[in-house]
Amino acid sequence: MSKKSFRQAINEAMHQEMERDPNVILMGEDVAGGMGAPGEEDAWGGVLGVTKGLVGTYGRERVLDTPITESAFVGAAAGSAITGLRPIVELMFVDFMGVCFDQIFNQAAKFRYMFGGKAKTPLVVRTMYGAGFRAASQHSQSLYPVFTHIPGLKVAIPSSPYEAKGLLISAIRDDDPVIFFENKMMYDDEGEVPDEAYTIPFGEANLTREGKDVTIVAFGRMVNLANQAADALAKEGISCTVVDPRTTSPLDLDTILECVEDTGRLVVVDEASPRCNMATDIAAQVAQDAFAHLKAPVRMVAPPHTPVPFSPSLEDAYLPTAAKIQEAVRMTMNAAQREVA
Amino acid sequence: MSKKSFRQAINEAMHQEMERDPNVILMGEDVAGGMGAPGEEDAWGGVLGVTKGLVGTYGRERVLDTPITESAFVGAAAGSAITGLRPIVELMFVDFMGVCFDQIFNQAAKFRYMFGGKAKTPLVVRTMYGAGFRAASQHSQSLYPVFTHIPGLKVAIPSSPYEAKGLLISAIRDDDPVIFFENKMMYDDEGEVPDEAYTIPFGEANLTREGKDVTIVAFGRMVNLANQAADALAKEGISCTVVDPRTTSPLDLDTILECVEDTGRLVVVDEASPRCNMATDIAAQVAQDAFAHLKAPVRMVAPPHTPVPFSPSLEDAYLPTAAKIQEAVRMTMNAAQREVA
Amino acid sequence: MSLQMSREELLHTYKTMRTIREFEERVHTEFATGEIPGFAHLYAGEEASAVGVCLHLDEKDSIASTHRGHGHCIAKGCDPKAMMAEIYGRKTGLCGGKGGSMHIADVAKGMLGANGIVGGGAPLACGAALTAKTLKTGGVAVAFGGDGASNQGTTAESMNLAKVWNLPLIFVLEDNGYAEATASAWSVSGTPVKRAAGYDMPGVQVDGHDVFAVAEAAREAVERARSGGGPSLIHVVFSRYYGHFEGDAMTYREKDEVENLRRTRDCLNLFRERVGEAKLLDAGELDAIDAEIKTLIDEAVAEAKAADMPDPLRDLETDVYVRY
Amino acid sequence: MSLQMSREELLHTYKTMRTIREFEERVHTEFATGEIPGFAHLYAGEEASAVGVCLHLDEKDSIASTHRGHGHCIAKGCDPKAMMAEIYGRKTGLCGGKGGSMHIADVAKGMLGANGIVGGGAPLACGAALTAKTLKTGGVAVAFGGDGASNQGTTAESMNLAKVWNLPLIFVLEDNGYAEATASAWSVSGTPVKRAAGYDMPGVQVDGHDVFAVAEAAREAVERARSGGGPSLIHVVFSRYYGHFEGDAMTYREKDEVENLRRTRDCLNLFRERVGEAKLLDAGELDAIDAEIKTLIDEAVAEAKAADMPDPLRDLETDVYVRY
Ligand SMILES: Cc1ncc(C[n+]2csc(CCOP(=O)(O)OP(=O)(O)O)c2C)c(N)n1
Ligand SMILES: Cc1ncc(C[n+]2csc(CCOP(=O)(O)OP(=O)(O)O)c2C)c(N)n1
Ligand SMILES: [Mg+2]
Ligand SMILES: [Mg+2]
Repeated sequence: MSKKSFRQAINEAMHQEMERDPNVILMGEDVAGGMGAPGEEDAWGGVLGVTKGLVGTYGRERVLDTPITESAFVGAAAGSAITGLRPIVELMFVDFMGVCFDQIFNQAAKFRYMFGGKAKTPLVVRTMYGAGFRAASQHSQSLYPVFTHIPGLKVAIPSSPYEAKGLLISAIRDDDPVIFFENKMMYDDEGEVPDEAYTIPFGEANLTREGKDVTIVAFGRMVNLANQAADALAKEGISCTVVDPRTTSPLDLDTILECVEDTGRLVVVDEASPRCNMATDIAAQVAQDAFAHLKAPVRMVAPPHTPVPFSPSLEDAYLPTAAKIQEAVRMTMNAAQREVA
Repeated sequence: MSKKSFRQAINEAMHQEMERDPNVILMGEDVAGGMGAPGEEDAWGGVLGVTKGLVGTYGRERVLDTPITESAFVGAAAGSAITGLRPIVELMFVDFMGVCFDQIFNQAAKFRYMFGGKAKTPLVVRTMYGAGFRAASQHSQSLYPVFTHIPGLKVAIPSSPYEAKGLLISAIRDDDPVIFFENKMMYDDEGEVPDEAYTIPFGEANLTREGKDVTIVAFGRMVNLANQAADALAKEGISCTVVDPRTTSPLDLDTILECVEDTGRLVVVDEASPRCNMATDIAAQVAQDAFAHLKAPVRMVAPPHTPVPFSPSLEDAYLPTAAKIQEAVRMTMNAAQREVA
Repeated sequence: MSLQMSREELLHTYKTMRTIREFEERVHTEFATGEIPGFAHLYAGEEASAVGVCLHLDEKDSIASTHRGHGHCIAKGCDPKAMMAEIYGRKTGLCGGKGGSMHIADVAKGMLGANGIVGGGAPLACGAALTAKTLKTGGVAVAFGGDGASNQGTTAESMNLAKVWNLPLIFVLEDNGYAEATASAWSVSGTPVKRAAGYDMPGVQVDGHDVFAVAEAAREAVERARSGGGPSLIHVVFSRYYGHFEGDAMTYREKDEVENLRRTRDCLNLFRERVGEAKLLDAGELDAIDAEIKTLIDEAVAEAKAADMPDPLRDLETDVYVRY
Repeated sequence: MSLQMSREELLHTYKTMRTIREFEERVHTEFATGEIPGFAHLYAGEEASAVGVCLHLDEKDSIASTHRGHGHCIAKGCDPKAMMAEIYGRKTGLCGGKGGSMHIADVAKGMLGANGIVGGGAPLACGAALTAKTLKTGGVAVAFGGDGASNQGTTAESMNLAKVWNLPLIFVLEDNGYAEATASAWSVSGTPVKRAAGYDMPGVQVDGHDVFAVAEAAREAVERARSGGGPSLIHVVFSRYYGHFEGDAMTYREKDEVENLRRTRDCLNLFRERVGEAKLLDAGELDAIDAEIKTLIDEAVAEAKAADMPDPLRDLETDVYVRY
């Protein structure tokens, strides 16, 4: 156990799994870096340095730079997965899914079903999401609701370095296609991470706070904001449970329902655009399955229905914050309450 | 006014708008048909005959066949829209969005915002959706939740020939990009359709039934099933309001909330995959904004979280039906009810 | 073009082409009865391509196919009975009835699936070739695609990727003159062979009615791929006998186009003529194959019709994930 | 290559190249102070391409650009002050601060946007060309794209579409040797000119440090397009002076690669030498332009820094739709 950054945790997961299983390969734009260039071999290690050092250990046969052709190489990853490899493919920004979505959602996601169960597709797509980076509309989206919508995909969103390493190792060992969402604002976040390999199972939510008044469900970077909000609210005498589902597909709905049964109130925090997002997904399922336990209206915290703006003044206003979460929690506490059994 | 099929209604809308405005053009694979082939000119008029006859009237300069390169021609439509044309582009099956989504969601949808309001993009993407056609996993998806999720897009889903004509004319005259979803099972459905051009405004829901016990919200082909269910339920003494929002973006949430305030119960019927879909979107917003009026849990009717199967026995079981809607309505009626103001 | 095939190869070639033809003709007639659900895109007339190429492949090799995939499936060794059952949507189908005509696959045999997305297969074939290269299996991969698919961005990207990664891959561009109702003469600017040259990739055009020509070109390309020489392209030119899909009235074609083709350029007839002239096989042997295949397909249809549909309660929600 | 430019064109060319250079050098130094938010991909070293091409365009013509778009914007007539304000995220920016460096656009000027998606612009340029053709405006469109973008499927699809539709379109492939840290020598198999030939499209390679060479090739391609002769490709070969984006340490390049280039192949120096040798403009005139531009960019930065940020309450949710 030692302090590691989110970036290091992810890097370490790949290192250890590539060492453990020779069928694990890594590909993507500049994941090694420097192909055909005069300069040093391991020039980049990914645009934000997440794959740094892997090519030095595993060589260019297993750490493959690619041309900028996401359809071809994401599809190649899918094709290699059904023929015996266990590829990790880096789709740099999830915003780029628009040029290769077919290979993910019509091919990789559906092989097993279309082929009557006679294929497995152990594919991991690592990708960056999230706003706050001043990267504007085409490099700041969250988009995990789109992948969560698609049957056949699994979707993991780590909320800390510890979660990142354990979930990524699970993803690599998983026999189904997994889309692994890394919040680009978190790469330098530090936390305790075991040195050895470990897995965190998919579909098992983590409770980062336990309280009795309100259940807050949040994903990825929003978990930290939810924790901050919970800490601040505790000082006001409002006690919150914070649920990090870890994976949106599969979703540990049971744990969420149990928490709502205990607290009677739900706030869902989502960094994705507000329509058909994870906040609506969870709020709706709770309103269907735990209605009798709800004392107050569910509340959703999400950005407005706009593209992500560039200007810092706008982007800061765009994103959910701990203050907005606190406000939502207070609203559920102040709403007309209803008696429950 | 005369009886027309859904197909004819859509065809007529395009005819009349192309006549009215010389800047309206149409493009897509075989929307005319027969390019370079020895046979007759208007060979196809689209794979299901929806654009038949248009090339005869407006010529190949305004009715453009394309190679099978959706990124290029959907993008070309977007580029032509910001430079002065009003293109209608046919993306044959919405399942094919995976090869051209970037041009829709990162380009067309975001121009106006990214360019600070200094562009307009009067683009219509007509596309087929829906299961029941025995067309299997890659030709049967609904996917409108994915488009609804994207700020900058509008999404229309007509539920009858009358709706189709009016909504399509509105879409063509709209200055924003509109994704127009046609359920492929409905092309031969008939209904009364005015001969002259007319518009149906976006964001104004239509109440096809008014009742006092349960509000059923449904889209596209599901509206008909909801109506059938409502008729059957009426015989059991359960009185339903059926809401057809017509457009999912913009969404007429106000009307839905008003209906729920009246009935106190909500069932949402969605043909799209169950996670992060329109059913969750609406159920969640109602649970947030009309919670005090809900007498019973919201209920969602949607397919299971699987790709669309090919075999008729499976596909029939996959789809929502009037019977399933009735069952959901009965569940809300039988659930522990709660007093509301 | 020489007839460099062993007797065994000759028999295999004829029998496989005949199986495809019989299969497709029968799907055509059965489709007309309304009993087959959904779409069917028939490969009749194009048999020489699938068979001439797959002749050089074994189970360690992979192919990615198209919406017009029945021929590729049969040529790669899929069981025609299980295929027919799949097309009928039966539980006994190769994909348990979940895939249907457009998604027949048998990964264990290296058949990575028909594909409902035009251009969808080429990247997958790159992946199969990458597996072969990485695991040093000695295998190669083939990406089948139509003239329409040749314009799709995935095809271009895959050609570059295959070249840059030096993959053991063969692009087989099946140019049957049309993509739906659009002529390839219009939709494909330049030529496929010149496009391959744009990527420094060897390319050759062959007469797709002549299985010997296809087989010869494929032999060269497969050998190049197996020996580390990288990807190649084969532009196969021929025609489809039926409409784009069953139900297409083909108003865009010359009235007697297909009739003429059947008469003068049919791959099975040409094969018979060539092996007859060269006295390699005699007509009796071939007739016997024809009879055998007819029986096989009769049985396939009968068994498919008799088989159970999948059970919605048991089968609808399985096979989505290995574990969820 | 001849120097077929009027005196006015020569001055315009130099001034525009100098504006871009000064703009980019200044963004480079300002970026280092940490005051500029987000990414910046600089065009310094590549000025001859944008300027040599746009010399032949006017406001009825359109261009689609890339993530490295500042040069294209300036060459197409965007206001450098409004651009600078945009890069600083100010309300006075060309896009009101909503777009930033990667999305600068001025549709009224025919500048259809920088683009954050590699390969994203080519289809849009097809659309602009289609508008010109359909409305018979006499306009043409240009699709700028990098060596990296040249592999992207959208580029290939657009080349075919432009050819098949016979669009008035010019593909300008700006090959600066790298896509991020990957050399074009590795990632681009074959050559762009041969790829164009694959689509039966005229293609030519030019030295991108020589604005006269670029302008000459562009003149021919634009004339071809305007006169109904369809699309062309120009493969411009040169280098970028800075990293892929600001902050890139460029470990993948030779230590003195950029220094050498600046000394021997700088487009502004070469221009000065050429017009000096040919006695077309004198150094004093050019120095005066340099001084004028320096002032302009100083003002642009000062004004940008002084300008207001957009107001979250008022500006965040506007401009998503014309009407919603
Ligand atoms: C991405 C995509 N676009 C369009 C279609 C619809 N479609 C199916 S087959 C076909 C024609 C394909 O032509 P070609 O590649 O020449 O193959 P052929 O049918 O001639 O065998 C089209 C347009 C599709 N399935 N996928
Ligand atoms: C679809 C997509 N893939 C990847 C990226 C990330 N990216 C931005 S610029 C770039 C390199 C582009 O290289 P090139 O086209 O040669 O342009 P240059 O940067 O050299 O001007 C990459 C990979 C992107 N923006 N979009
Ligand atoms: Mg074809
Ligand atoms: Mg470059």
